[in-house]
Amino acid sequence: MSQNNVIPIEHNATQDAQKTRHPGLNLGPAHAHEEDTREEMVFGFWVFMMSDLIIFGLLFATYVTMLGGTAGGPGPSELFEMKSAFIETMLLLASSFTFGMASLALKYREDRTRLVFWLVVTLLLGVAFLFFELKDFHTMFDNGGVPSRSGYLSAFFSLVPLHGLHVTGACIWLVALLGQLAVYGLDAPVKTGILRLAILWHFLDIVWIGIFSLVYLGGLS
Amino acid sequence: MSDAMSSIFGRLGWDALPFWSMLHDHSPMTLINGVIATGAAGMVVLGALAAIVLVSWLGKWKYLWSEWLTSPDHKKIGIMFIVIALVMLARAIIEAVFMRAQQAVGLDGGFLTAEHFGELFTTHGTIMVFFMAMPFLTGIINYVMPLQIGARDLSFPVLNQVSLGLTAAGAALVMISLVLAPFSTGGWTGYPPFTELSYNPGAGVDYWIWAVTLSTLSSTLTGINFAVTIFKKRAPGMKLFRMPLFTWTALCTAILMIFGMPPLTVATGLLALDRYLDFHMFTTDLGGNMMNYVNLFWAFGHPEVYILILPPFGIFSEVFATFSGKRIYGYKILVIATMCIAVLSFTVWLHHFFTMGQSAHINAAFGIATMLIGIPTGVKVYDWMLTMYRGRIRLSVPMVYAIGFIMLFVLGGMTGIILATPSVDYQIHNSLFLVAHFHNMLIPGLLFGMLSATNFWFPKAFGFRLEERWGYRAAFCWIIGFMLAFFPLYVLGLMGMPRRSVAYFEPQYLPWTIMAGIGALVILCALLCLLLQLWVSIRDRHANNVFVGDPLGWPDAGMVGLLTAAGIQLPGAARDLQH
Amino acid sequence: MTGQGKHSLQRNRLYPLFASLILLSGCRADMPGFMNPQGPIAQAQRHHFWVIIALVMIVVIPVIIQTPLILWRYRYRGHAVYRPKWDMSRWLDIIMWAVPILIVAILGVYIWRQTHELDPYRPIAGDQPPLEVQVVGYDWKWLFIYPEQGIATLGQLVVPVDRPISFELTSATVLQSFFIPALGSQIDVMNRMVTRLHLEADHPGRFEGKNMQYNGEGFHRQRFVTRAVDDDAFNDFVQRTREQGQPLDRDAYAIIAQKGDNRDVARELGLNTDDTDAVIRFSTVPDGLFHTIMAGSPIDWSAMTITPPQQGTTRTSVIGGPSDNDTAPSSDHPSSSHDRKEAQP
Amino acid sequence: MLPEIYSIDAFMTEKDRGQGWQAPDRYEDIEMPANSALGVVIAITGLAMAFGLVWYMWWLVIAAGLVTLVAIIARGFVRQTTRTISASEVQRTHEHWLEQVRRTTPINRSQEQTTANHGLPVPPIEGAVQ
Repeated sequence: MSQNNVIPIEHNATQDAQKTRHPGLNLGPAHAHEEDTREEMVFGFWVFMMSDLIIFGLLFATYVTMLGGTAGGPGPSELFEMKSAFIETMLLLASSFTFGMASLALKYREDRTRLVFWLVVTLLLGVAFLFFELKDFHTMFDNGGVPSRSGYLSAFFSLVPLHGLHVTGACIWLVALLGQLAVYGLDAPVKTGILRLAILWHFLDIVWIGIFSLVYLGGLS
Repeated sequence: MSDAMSSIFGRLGWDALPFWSMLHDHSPMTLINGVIATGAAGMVVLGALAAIVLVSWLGKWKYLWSEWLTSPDHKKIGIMFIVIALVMLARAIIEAVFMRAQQAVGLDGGFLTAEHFGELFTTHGTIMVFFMAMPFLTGIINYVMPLQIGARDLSFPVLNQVSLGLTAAGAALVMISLVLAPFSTGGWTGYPPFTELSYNPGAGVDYWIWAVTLSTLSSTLTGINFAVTIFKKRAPGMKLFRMPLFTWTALCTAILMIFGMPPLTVATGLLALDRYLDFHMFTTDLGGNMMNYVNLFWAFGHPEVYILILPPFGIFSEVFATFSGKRIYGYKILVIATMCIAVLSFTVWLHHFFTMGQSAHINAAFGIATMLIGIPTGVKVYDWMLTMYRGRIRLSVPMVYAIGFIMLFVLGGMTGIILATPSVDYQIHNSLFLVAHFHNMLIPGLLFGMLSATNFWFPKAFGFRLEERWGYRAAFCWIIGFMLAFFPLYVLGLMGMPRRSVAYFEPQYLPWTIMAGIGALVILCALLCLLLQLWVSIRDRHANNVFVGDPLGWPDAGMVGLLTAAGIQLPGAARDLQH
Repeated sequence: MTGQGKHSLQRNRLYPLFASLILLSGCRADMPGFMNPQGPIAQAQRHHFWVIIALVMIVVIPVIIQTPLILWRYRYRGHAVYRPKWDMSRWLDIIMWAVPILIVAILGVYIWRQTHELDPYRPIAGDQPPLEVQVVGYDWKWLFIYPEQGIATLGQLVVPVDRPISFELTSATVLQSFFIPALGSQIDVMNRMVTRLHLEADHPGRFEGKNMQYNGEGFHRQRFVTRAVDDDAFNDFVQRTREQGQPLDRDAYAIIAQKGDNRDVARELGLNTDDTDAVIRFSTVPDGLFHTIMAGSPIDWSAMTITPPQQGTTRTSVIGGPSDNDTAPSSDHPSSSHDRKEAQP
Repeated sequence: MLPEIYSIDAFMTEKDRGQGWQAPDRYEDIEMPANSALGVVIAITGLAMAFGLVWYMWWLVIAAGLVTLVAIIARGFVRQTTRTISASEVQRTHEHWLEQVRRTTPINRSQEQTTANHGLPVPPIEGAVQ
């Protein structure tokens, strides 16, 4: 019968929040209130990341099935440049590290300048990554590596630039968060915003590791 | 000048108007099809104008804006989803009637052009899946689920608005395609390379791509929202295994949306890259491979059918229990069966293309995996029967739909097992047998579920009960119309009649297509009965007031203000009526 | 196959539920499709169809019969016992799970075997070597090339009775699905890929053939007649085609490659279009025409000789790669591993 | 105001015992999400962008894309995302509703489809022929 189980009784809100606190939310005890009110948002963002991961996973799978479809056009060995891919990897890894520093600065309530400093460094590294990636694409285009050339290149250009697009989005979000920080100070939405952006940033780092190993290293080996 | 025009209007020209070809070509076929297309376009334009005039005349713009369009209330968003679904349902049923009418006279000809028929089956399928079924079940879950788990709203109310907005935009795009034609003729599956630019250069496929993409984005966000809500916002003490069954199915559907929608986003996105930026993902030349599309599409498509069918399972669980005056039989078993179905639904996508030439091992493995889904589904059917067993069964309107569902759905399940057998599928794939099968799952399953839920929870939403006489008529028309319209298609499929064919040359088909055409008319009657039921219910609302509601969830003031002048305080609880 | 006897036995059992299907079996002689099979494959498929229905009925019939009984017995105001809190019975539960699991297990074994047995890629054993036919799907017609005979037809497929037919299929345009319901399985045809199909006719006659996968406005007209004839008649057909047909040359091919159905081709070729079957015969075909079409490379119109039979095309072998036709390995050649198309997620 | 759920069918059990529809000891303010125009904006820009893409009206695509981006960023700057319903209003509404329950005559299931049905049933009794 109806499982619509209703008995209006008071309950203890704090006790309940203790019980359901999500382990992924790592702001530390100093920010207990933010954790209680915002942990749903962070959990939701994790779920969104799962969904996004499916998209990348499918594009990876598609890329692998299209490896043979070069149609006589240039392949990985003609197009990829290990040096530049390595620089991009290092930039992105470094940016993940600096974002980690920013998270620590937030967690232990160090002064806001330090938080902003690390965030800005992260942003600069992200932009530098994008710059190198675009430069890479430009070189590829010059060498005949355009997506309309073959199924293989189409698969490449549907996977790698999507990651770049994500990084662009993350950078815009970072700028927006810095703006919010300037206007409202370090309030709860800004804190959880930084937390969610951190998840996205590290996620993009992991996806790039996948791209680097599978597309670049795999292609050149 | 023409440069300026083309930079403003792109490739949109006068020839996009549905009556344009009629002005230049006066052959009877062109005239008939032009008149039909123009009539449809006229209905869209007039409908939009009528809505604007009506709201202005009532002076309700401000009310509409602040109480509905910008409201984050899950109940109102749910109702708006259902309104979209009902409008689109009406359009797609009318299209179905045209198709069945065409085939009823389609021996060696008929009155529709092949092009027009192609647009009809494409829009019918696209609308029914993405703009009828999805909004309908999203709306019902939106309305009911937070109330069932004692949440004041969804976890992300504004995201919920965005989901609604994206679905509304997609539905509007499909509607616009009637006025500024054409729509795709590639079917709701949009298989390349037929949908590639080289074979289909017009705007039609692009309409399809973007409408579907908007819908999938909406559904992904909705899925996230529902899942987080169910995990995080349950009332204190409501453990997972104390959740109502409908909420359980909503959870499974939400999880399927999160994982099942991205493949379609990827598929349509890559097809768009092919068409817009000259990529070669699915083209025949330059190393493209259309089989990737087929895999991506059905990696979405199969979970999708369970996204569609699980919420009705939940609804029927509530309906059977309520109208048998009895607890649901085997609550835990039902939950486990639901979870089994949700998991298995990701392991069977290949059965949609047994005929593509993969090895017998793969075909057989996927055929068996498909049959495994039959086990938990069969168990659920028996659980519902045992719920009625030793009860006190009242044949209310929701119950009539439920009984129609249980009797017809097992037949659909049987034809599903037949289709899951690769050796037999080689005979009936792409035939009307397949069409009959999935309509057999989706009409008694999904649609009856949705209509049952509408009748069941309507008093809760609006504070008055739906009129029953027209409700019964609608339900019986649906059941009879369904049987008349789709059982003949099974026969036609066995005779080898392909789906999507505008005409045929075998006189043996004729009696069956005529019978199906009559069935379509009965379904049209069912639609009219539904409209009359709504009209009569609103007219007589004061006699059917429901005062007592359910304290779960905070009722927003003005909840039912649009339909009842009474300004009812708290929506009534339908299920409480039934004990 | 057990054929008629077993079939009618099952039919009686299913009568109350499948009135419409039975009605149909009543006029079966008149019925197109695999309910009136003309070859071993279609006959086996019909047999499977009824076996599966019989097995699934074990689950379906109780629902159909018991639901109305329960509705009546436990109706409101009835006098049957009322137990609103009864919600679990272990024994019923065990039966509920065990029966479907058992049925699916039986079905699983059955399906595994039958799927392999009826795999369209599996050659049919016979006294004679199979007849090779190459099929090319166009918008909206089918071209049949007989590589051993060096002839081709359009609009009509002529095959000898009681001799296995081995099809190699591809498409010159979009995805299509080749299907002769009375003989057996359908199979998808795709450009740049080859699929295989094995069928056999065991009765002489004329059977409908069609495309099952929508490919545009002429889709419903993409039909052909399959004529199963005895060996003499087949040889006669080959001889007449060689004598009366026209060569499949550049001009004729250009007409075929255009959009249009059989009749459009016949009209363009200056043939009589009153004949509804519109059979079009080609006396000679270019060498390796099928594989050049499949690979999308230019056709060598100078080599209009009789093609020797294709040897040993197994399912794993690579067909139609650049090495197969040195006539025109253009740079936009696809890599050619698409013969056996494995579906990948 | 939120109920405590201690079993499946908790509400039914309460009603069986005649303890359904209780007033809480204490009322609290509750927070509900505030109105937002973001959904409408996304609906319009989504439609405009899709329409522009279909007909190759690139200016429309770019403009709609920019508006979407700005709207989402702007939403991030909104801090007033909830509105509060005061405890007294909660109490007034809830008690009014309880009053409705008290005033409504419970009905037997045979009256479900009559105008006497105002949404309050007589609880089912084990084994009874109703």
